Amino acid sequence: MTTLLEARNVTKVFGSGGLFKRKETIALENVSLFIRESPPSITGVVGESGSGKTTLVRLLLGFLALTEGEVLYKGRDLQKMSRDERLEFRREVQVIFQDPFEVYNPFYKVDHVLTTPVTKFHLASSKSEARKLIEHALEAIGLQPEETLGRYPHQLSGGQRQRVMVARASLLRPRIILADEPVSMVDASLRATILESLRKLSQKFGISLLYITHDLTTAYQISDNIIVLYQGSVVEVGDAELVIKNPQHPYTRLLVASIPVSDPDQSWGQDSTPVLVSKTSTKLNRGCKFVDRCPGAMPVCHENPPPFFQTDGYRAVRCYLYKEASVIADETMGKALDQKG
Amino acid sequence: MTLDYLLKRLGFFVLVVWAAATLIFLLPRLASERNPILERMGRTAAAAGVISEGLDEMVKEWEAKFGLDQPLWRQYLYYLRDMLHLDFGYSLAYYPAKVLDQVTRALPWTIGLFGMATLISFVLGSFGGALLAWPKAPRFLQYFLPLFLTLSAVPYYLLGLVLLFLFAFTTRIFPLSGGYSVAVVPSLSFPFILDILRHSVLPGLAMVLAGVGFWALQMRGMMVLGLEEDYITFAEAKGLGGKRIFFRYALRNVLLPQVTSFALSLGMAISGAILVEVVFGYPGLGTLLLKAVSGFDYNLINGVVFIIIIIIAVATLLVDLLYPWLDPRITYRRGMR
Amino acid sequence: MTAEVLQVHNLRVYYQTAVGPLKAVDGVTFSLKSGERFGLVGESGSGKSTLAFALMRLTKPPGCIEGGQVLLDGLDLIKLSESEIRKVRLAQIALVPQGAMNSLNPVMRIKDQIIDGIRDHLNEIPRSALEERVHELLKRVELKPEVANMFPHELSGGMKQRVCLAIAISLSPRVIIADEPTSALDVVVQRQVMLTLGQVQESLGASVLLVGHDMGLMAQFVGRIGVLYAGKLAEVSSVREVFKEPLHPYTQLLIACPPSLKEKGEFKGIPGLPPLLLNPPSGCAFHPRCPQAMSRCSVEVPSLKEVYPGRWVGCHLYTEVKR
Amino acid sequence: MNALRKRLWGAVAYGRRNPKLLSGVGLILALVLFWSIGSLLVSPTRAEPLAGLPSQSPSWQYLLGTDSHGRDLLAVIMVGTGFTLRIGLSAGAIGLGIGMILGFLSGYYGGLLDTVIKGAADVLLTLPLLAVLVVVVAMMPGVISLNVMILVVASLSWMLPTRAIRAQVLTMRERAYIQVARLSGMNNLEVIVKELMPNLLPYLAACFVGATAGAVLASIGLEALGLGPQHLPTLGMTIYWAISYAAMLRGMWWWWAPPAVIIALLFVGLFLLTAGLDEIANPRLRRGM
Repeated sequence: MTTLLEARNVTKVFGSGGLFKRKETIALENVSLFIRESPPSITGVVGESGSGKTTLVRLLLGFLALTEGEVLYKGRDLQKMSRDERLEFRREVQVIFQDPFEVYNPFYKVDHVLTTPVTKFHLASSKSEARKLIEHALEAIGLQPEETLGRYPHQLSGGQRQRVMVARASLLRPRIILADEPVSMVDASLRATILESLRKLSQKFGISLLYITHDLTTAYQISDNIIVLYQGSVVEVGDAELVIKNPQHPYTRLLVASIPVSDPDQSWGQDSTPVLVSKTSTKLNRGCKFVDRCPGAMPVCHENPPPFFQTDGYRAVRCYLYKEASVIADETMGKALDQKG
Repeated sequence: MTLDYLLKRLGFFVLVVWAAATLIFLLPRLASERNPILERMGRTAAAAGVISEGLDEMVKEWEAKFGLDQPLWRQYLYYLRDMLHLDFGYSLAYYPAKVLDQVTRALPWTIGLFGMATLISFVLGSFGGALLAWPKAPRFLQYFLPLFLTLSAVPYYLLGLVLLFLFAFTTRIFPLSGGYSVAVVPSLSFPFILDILRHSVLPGLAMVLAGVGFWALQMRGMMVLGLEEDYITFAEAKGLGGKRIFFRYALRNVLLPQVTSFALSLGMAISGAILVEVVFGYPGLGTLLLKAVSGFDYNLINGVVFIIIIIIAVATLLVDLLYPWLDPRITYRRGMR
Repeated sequence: MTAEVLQVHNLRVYYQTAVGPLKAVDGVTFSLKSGERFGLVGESGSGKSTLAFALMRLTKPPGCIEGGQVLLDGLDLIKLSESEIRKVRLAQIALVPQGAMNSLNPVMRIKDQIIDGIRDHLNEIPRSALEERVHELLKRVELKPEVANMFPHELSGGMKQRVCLAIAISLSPRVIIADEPTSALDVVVQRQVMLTLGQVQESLGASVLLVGHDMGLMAQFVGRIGVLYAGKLAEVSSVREVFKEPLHPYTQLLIACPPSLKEKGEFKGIPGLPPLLLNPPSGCAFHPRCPQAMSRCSVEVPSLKEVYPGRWVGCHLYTEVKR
Repeated sequence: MNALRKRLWGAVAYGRRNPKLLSGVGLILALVLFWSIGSLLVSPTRAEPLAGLPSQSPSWQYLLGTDSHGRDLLAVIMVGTGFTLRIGLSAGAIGLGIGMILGFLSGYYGGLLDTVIKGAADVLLTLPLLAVLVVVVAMMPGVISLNVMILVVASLSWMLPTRAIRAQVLTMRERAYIQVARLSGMNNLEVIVKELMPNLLPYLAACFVGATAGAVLASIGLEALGLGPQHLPTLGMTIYWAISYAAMLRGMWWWWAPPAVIIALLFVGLFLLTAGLDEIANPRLRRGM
């Protein structure tokens, strides 16, 4: 069992502020994850805004320095890679970003995002070969090269733009694609097409996916495993079926219950969680981060942050409701799940 | 957190004054290996004739303190200490007058004229500029726009020349130069104040005309963007009256960046004011500076420039202190990512 | 049969562009019953927000209301003068905006923003009465009274949207237009805000027009639904019937689209691309993407007709019900 | 050839939509022509003292009259326009160059470097630059030459470009397309040159014009205080002489008015250029015009 990408107890604190007190925001705290080399897997990372999703992506790409912990690619620390290793890493780990417009430099035609990696990573020996490669990648994703190439990004629709990015990722034959909310800014009717092409890409070329989203439904549809983030911490992790069909952490339960179901006969139910007074909870949290909103909070929840309890074979939950189960260490969280495969 | 902001601004104030003093000290010395001030002072003293005795003594005193035998850092420390005490020494051209006395005599004129003109042009310009961007404002305002555009581009003192020619030389409505008439005895009487006002109309107008255009343009640009904000649309959906939306929603928010750029532009504005004073022979710091320059009076130049810098730094500080009162977010903004 | 509060007849809103008019809303007709929740769903560019804004006469240049009627209790809003429509806004027809994040004035306290609207519609109310009203309104949207003295930047997104809701109901309007009120919020907060909106609406007896793109949200919130495609209504019907048996091919595909939590399956999308409104397809705007398109569809624009009682469809597959 | 013509027509068509840019370019070009044609037709020696009779009002012999020293004022403003343009453009170019380097370093790399550069620019920006320059120039040993003037003015004209470029780079740096570029294997230099620069072109042009205007303003201001190149007939020095020889009181409007008009035209031209470039860089501003 070889690891491809691994995060160990990753913590990121953003500091800012004044002369007297530094204001610190904990974006991520003790997050671990694990993507094995084969077979390819799809891992869903679910969290609401402010849960640290985007920070996680940027850390995994080495765009941000860690505060604590380490990110390893093929066993090598991201921060200590040699030039060649870094170039390899750059090619093998690709991203699909959320905003399908922002990813295009408005100065260039769409071709720019496709030709640059081809030249930089020497994927083709001639111009015509490069062109053929690009056309092939576009066609594989269901785009017509003659309708796509030679245009400026604003001349394409959001769905087309995002698919070009999928084509770009496939061009590089990466080992991992980090998909950071790839469909949240695309119309519902086009979402399906993009997600389907991502899934096909994963199967066809053996590419592992890290699907980062706020949308539990699509995460459930596409993922093998799901990681639920709340305010920078993993609260529940496990097999997608288990986490969605039988959520254990109160936050995951709330999340699942909040999704409006496309069925007028199935009620949304009544609300039981309190509305907070202000956006910043003033007191320093010592215990569980969810305690303020948790309907089942116990005294112990205010005292100490809960560890991970392994409740099923393929699932762990950070909640004292399951204190009967065995505790597992944070950094083994990813591996604990992996035993399934 | 507001205290934090306050201290930061105060720190910036000190930094600005220190940087200015250091630049003034360092730049001329970088240009030449010798001590140019001392050299020129000596030359002036030699040429001064009648009053050379006092000057000679001064040069010696200078030499003792700033002489070339002293290391640069010590010269610098002496210099900083003197600046801190506003001790600029004696005027070379008007010996035995002290520089500080000369400067304090000119100071009220500049502060009065520059302060009033800047305030008037900022208020008028900002309001006018906001109206220019407001769709429901009277149409005729739009005709002023090209005029403002042109005026804002032209330096103050050129406008001053034209005004002087039209209203003082050709039509003789206003006096040609000076801060008050020679025939009038300075006193705190109504005729004297009227005389002062009459003398400051043209230089003031020169600054206001050019300034109004500048501020109007800035404000108009920001207002155009500001009117696209969601809270303007929501205010309209609330069925609010046009006046309330204009003042409380649109203008109020756009004022924030406008005040920021006001603080940034003060330095530019006073540079213009100095030259306007020169054109009108107005008895403020600008005219004093011209005199100092033409008389090679280095102590006086030093003193005037340093005081001008302090005026601007203080004014900027005051505007900065106004800001938290205008913007409730100021104390939180830094905490955001 | 309950009375119809809001009747929209053949409303058209065009944007003037350099290459001709862009027909964002092109002949839309529907009505809102008293106390009803009506959903207007469409993809981006379908004209749903343009329509919502036109109902309150908030259309801004280069947009322009080209024609049609918006009758609020029989009063045609399109014909009102600028000052008359201003009085109607908030008092009769109120907006819950989309971008709650930026819809509040950042330099004004919450209470002043609530009071502003009340004061500009009613004459001379003592300050104490206004403050009391503010507290009452905040309570209704489940916010603590402390919020009154706060500034928008001190509130979370959900709280801001509740404040917008409080402003919208401050004069007990007949109609509340909620323009994608939760699109910027997380699902948990979305549910809470929508539940509050529902409660408030019921206690006021107002009608709600919910504009959005999320079929799930529509299923949970509204009673009737109008499906907008390329500036025209494709289908209007009760939400139950639409989900049980969608008539228009576009609606059929739209309902099949969203994946559910029940079972994993293939992702289904709608083939093709949304039409460009500047250069819409001839005939039915949906025909290039329609799996059931006939030759007639590319020539003739289908009109919205009642094919079953209470069910209106704009599609050549159906014929008008004879009564 | 065809492509060139197409491009030319494109530029003309754009000029119609952006009349400010067009008239700005026109004004500046007119001044350049005035200088270059003028120096062909009129000998620069006529701009020197005692080239003609002193204090003559405009006539056929002296189209714009002469000053108290017998300089032919038409020749003076022709030569002077050239000097002023040279000072402005050179100092503007130097200022922009420094600003670009510092702005990119500061915005792209951030950290301590950013703090220092931004701090320095902010502090210097609030200073009344003319006053600082007065001290520097007044204490310079020897006669001031044109090149010294350029260097002195340029040394304090980099702050605005630095700030503007830094701000732009900062907003762009976070854009997703920069991350895509890095994921496509580009290094920092390539990202700056290939991804950032093209989008900054209108800003850089606006910065250059702004720095030029600032440099002209500062140089003419110094000259008007008598701190310019004393032996050269620059526009500012002419105004200085006019003021110190009381041209206004003596009714010699032809002494101060022509240089004032040229300076005004120059500033209006530069201003229109900036406004026109702003519209390219920030199209949202065009509305409401």
